[in-house]
Amino acid sequence: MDFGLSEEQVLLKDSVRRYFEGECPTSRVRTVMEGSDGHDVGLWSGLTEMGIPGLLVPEAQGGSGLDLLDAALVAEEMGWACIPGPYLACVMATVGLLAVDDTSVAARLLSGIAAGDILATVALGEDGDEWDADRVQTRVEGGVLRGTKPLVPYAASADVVLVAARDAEGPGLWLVERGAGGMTIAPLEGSDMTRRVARVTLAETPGTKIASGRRAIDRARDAGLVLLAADAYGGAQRCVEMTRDYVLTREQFGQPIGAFQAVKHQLADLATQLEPALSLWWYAAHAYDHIPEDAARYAALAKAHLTDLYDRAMRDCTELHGGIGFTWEYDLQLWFRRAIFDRAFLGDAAHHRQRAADLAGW
Amino acid sequence: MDFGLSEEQVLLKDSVRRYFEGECPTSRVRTVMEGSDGHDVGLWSGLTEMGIPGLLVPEAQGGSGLDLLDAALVAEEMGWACIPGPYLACVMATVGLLAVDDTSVAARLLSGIAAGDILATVALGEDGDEWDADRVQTRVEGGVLRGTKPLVPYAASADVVLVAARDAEGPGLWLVERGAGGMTIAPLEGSDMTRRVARVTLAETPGTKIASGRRAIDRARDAGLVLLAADAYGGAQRCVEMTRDYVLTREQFGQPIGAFQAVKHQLADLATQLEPALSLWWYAAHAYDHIPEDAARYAALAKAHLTDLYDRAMRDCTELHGGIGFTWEYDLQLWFRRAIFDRAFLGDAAHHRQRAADLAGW
Amino acid sequence: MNLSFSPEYEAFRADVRAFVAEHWTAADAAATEVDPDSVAAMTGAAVRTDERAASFRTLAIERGYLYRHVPRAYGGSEQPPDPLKAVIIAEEFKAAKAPFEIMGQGPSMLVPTLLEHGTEAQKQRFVRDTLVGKIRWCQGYSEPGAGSDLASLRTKAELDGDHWVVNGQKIWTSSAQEAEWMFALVRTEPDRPKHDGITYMLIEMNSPGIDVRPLRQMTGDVDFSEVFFENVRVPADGVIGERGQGWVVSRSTLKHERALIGNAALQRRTFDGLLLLAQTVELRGGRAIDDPVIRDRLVAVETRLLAAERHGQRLLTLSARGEDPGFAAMVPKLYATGLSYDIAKLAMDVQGDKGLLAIGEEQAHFSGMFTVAYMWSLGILIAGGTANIQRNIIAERGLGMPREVRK
Amino acid sequence: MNLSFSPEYEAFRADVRAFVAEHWTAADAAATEVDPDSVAAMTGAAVRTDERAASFRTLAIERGYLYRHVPRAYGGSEQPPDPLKAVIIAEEFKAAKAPFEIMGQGPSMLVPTLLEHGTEAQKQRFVRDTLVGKIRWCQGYSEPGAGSDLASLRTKAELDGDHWVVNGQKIWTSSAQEAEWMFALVRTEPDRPKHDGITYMLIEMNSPGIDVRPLRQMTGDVDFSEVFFENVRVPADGVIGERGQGWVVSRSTLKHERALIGNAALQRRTFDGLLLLAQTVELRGGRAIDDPVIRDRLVAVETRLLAAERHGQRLLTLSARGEDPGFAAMVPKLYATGLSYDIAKLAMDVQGDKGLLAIGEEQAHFSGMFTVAYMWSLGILIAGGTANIQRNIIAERGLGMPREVRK
Repeated sequence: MDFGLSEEQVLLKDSVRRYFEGECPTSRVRTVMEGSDGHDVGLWSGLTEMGIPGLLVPEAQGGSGLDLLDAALVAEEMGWACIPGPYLACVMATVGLLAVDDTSVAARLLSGIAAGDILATVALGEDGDEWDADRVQTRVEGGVLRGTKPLVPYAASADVVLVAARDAEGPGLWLVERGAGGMTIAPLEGSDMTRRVARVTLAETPGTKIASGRRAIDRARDAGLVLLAADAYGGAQRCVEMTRDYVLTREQFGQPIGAFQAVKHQLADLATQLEPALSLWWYAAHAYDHIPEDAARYAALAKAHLTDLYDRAMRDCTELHGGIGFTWEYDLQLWFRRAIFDRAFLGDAAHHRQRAADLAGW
Repeated sequence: MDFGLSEEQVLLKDSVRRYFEGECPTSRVRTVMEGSDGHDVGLWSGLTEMGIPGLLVPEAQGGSGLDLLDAALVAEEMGWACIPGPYLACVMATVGLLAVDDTSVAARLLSGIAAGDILATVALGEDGDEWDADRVQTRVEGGVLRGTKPLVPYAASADVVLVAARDAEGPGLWLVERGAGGMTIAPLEGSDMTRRVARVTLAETPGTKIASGRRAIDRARDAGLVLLAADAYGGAQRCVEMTRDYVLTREQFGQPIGAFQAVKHQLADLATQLEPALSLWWYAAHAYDHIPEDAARYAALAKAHLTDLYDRAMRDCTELHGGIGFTWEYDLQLWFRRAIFDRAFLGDAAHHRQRAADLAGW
Repeated sequence: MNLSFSPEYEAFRADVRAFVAEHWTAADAAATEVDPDSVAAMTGAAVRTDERAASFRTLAIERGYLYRHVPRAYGGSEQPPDPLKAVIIAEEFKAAKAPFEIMGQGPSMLVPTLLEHGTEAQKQRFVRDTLVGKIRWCQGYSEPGAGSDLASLRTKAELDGDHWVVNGQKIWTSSAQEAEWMFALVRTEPDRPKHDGITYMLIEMNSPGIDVRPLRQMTGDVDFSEVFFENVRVPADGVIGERGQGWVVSRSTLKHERALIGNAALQRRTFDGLLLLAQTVELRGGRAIDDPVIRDRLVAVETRLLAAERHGQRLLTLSARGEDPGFAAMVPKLYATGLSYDIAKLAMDVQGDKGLLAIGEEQAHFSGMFTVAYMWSLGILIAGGTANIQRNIIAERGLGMPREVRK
Repeated sequence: MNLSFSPEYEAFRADVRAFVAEHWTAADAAATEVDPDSVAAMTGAAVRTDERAASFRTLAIERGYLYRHVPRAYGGSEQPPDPLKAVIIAEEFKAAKAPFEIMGQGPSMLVPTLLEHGTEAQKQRFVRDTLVGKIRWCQGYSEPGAGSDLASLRTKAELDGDHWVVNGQKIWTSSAQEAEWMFALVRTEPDRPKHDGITYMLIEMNSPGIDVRPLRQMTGDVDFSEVFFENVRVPADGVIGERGQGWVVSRSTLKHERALIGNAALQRRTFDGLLLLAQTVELRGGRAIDDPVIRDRLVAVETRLLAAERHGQRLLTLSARGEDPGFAAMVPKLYATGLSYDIAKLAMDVQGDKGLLAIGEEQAHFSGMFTVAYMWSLGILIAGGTANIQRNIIAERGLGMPREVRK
């Protein structure tokens, strides 16, 4: 019985944090935010050297064959450091590929992902906040796809898109290559420009079916939920720390504002709510790989709870900062935007709570 | 345009408050709580002398012909002073009678109510938290009633019970006299022993139909909702005041605990939420008599909001009192119990919010 | 209790309505239309100040409808206080989309201060032009080291002959780029502690030595600036009230500002937008408003909004009756700030996954206007004193609790 | 991360299970059954202390399963610290409904104090009998004027020959009526300020001059008393640690108490009851749990409970690894108190109108047991230091924020 990180996991977290501290201060984050595609190729190749895109790729395909917990620890650090880029898309696509029927195609793509040669993403959700595999409307007939995917992460940068769609047999996953005929990619502006999305329209677009049924779709979504929870935790912790440091420095009425009991209690309450939430997403990540009966439910619970807390943390931290926290130049707003993304992407908290109740058979 | 109390209303409130201060300290409240029927005849006859049971009774029947707002101001004072007795039942029955078809029967009863000779109550709700007139299951066939009314206020003391039931034409209101055949009254123990309830079983019980349709039932319920809101407001304000006084007296760490910023802010937040809520139930009461299109909706909103606030007030005030607030001897717990009643009786906050959304046609 | 107006007031309303109908035509109103989905509509920023509007305002002042508390000698319409008439005028002007009193910091904060503490010459010089928008003002209170705690101001002014020489920095100055003048608090007696030695000063913004640097906000817009002063010379008579008494002079204006922010009109506008949004957005095959959890939250915030609005009517009544509103007048701002946030947050959730789209993104619901509201709801938390300062005031002045123990 | 136990521990578990199966029969377990709907089950009050249970406990101590941190010389089983074994023992004993360590204030608060600060004679005299329930203890810390602020204690003891003479009053003393002894904090050096001059003293409850007056609680039950001392004589050797050092001696015990209250087991029990309630109660024609708003709230509180439980596993792991839990160990109590209230409040709402019925009323759902939980959730807010004191500690010791400025 050991509910804690291994030495290797602590090492992974530390090395990622050191890399971001050295290579990706918020000045670089802002540059990427302002760039056209939100994808810093240099940063990504540094991560590739560290083996990050291949964390979940089996060793046979050149990856590390690790667990979702390892990938989530990296997501936590990205949340902490506000790192831009297609990591979420990459992990969701990877676990989707690990769940497909056509293992030869998957093996080729996974090798490419681990090597940093292929950027993969997933197109799951549809208009109307529809993320459930059973409600996919994108149609496949005669080997071509027809439909719209309104929020596809890093579609404009991706080499391949794994598309949730349905044919006569029901839902499944199709592989669509970059530049496929009839595929239109319209990049969207999001509040959070560190995680880009695009509206992808498929009009008679050729694709290859790689998975039947909903399992690959569900696995990709559940992994995304856990990663968003981890990102939210990292981000919220960072904001609590920034705020603590700020209120210890900022003086009003002759003392640091952090000496006022009201300020102390607001931060104490926030930190108290956050601390046990760490164990919640740890468990969700662990269950994803090792405790199948808890995997989907805890992914939903963790996403709902952590993104609620992230929202609350941003409210309280912005208030405690006063005016400076509301400025563009001060970095707090970068996390505020990230909290908006984490909360909205893949469906909101109340929806996942309802799913969790259903999954429990209540 | 005058959204405030008239001089007469201020006078009414003041005289009721003085009466309770003089005649009904919490020692008397506790005696009544421990009594068998929760009805202090002496107190009630004092109120009758002041014209309280007849406030809403037309002048022709010996009452004052006032508005629900006047009755609600009395309810606020009862909430403030934690007054036991059948006032809520009396008002609900009165407005029910004002809405009936058979005005001769109503006139007789209303005269009796105003004179203090008749104690009337209403039996509306049914098992399963059913308070809606359209869902009444109690049946009337051949002039006799069959059904169960699980929470009838002061049924054991009442001379007449107005029963919501249905016959072939649909829902309506029936008059059942004390001691009617087949009527069993089982007094129940409630958390709040200042407002008694009983489970009333009707087995082939004779009754007289006095209203067809749901209007009389709805009017009685809506009046009850407004009165509960007013009671909650009075009670919550009293608890804030008690707590303010307590924290200014109680010393810890060498100063009154009310000097700690956290304590100050908890009370300030509470008082800030309560203050505008006064205007909400004032308006609900005013709309009940004068703005029909807002009456039902505001009654629901006021009941939901004020009983939510009462609950919160009790939580915060108990916490701020520390151990003493948790004792039987200290009076705070009397209001705690009253808050439980106000919240649960006639259906809970979320239910009334849902009704309010429906009534708005959303 | 009577929510209708007496015949006397109804007659007054008819007069106002007739006046507006005559002088502000349907064509004028149409030219004032703001796209209801626009960011301007959300933040209430659309106020006309052109010539057509100015001439209408002049007529309305003559008629006694605008700036009723300001003497005619200084450009107001000098009417006896009557909160009900004031409400009727505001309602009728709003219904006709006619130009109303300019709500900026000049008319609502500086003018009352001038009327109370200014010299005759100062009143003549500034009030009239401020009321009709010819002189625009910005407020110079906050400094990097003095936000809630104005007593810690460091911007200083030293007398040099017949001029003050100002050095220092202000922050969170709204409209600093457009304003012709600033009213500011500066320290003139550096050896006196805290509140003492602060002077209320009028500074022309085109004076040499002033540097205005815009502050970009979280929303991406610029509504505030930093203003730097380097040896800025201000004539000696540019002081309101006594030298060193600026703290007292400034306190009346702060009250005005708070009343402004505490008004529930902004929350009403956001809520109405939210309601429309919830009825429009489709989530998982149904209208968002039919989702029971959203529906419950929607009614819960609406209830608080209705309470705030009715509370405003109660305050108005107290004012009309000439009664002291006491505690009731202290709570609207703190109440409204929490409500603003909860309305805006719900609007974010109602949008489902599309809530992540940016302000101005056309794929977003209502062009992402609710993201502006969401971010602004945090700005409101901060403006006019943080919520914690409000809680202190309510506890100490409202509930009679002990003042802070300080070092 | 590995949530299963290693073979070594699984072997240990098998041993424990075999031991329990041999010595605590199905008949014993059946005799321990508590009506799951009862108030006793809700508050966890049902603990067997009869002869049969005592003999089982003695065997379990001999085998090394109970009181593992207490030396054999004083009646414990003196095992090397191993949090995982401790968890396995607790799980197996619980599954078999076998008597476990007595959780009262004697074993969990006094015994650690005695072991750390007591004389050899004191340890011999008290520890063993306390562990098996032969001596029951109550705690004499709180006073009417000293709740959170123990430094303000006024109950005093003066040396008179070879006895202390105690005068004063304690309050919120649980089990004062049953207890044979009290461990108390009393002031022995009245001229020394605050924390100084407080002594940790053992007082026999049948001493002349002690008057125990039960305090009835909001729930109607009596779990606490006031205890009055009038010239109560205590032998001079009835002091733990040095005279005047009671503050230091007492601090270790408070830590134990907080850990106890922060444990999520009570919240789990209430939540499981709530879930059953929500699946059972019919509201407006459907199960309460099918009401989407209730369903949402139910999952929201369950999530917080699951987080608390997983957090407990994380703390256990840190403890098993010998790592400093740091901040993580400071939050469970504050976290659990808010959660308790929200679970209980939801349970009140789930009952609909029947939530107004009293504890013990047979028409109430589950005999009104959730009203007990609701009222107790407020009691828990208060017990072991109010939430505000917890927040101070977390902010100051956990987040490194400045200490309170005090007069």
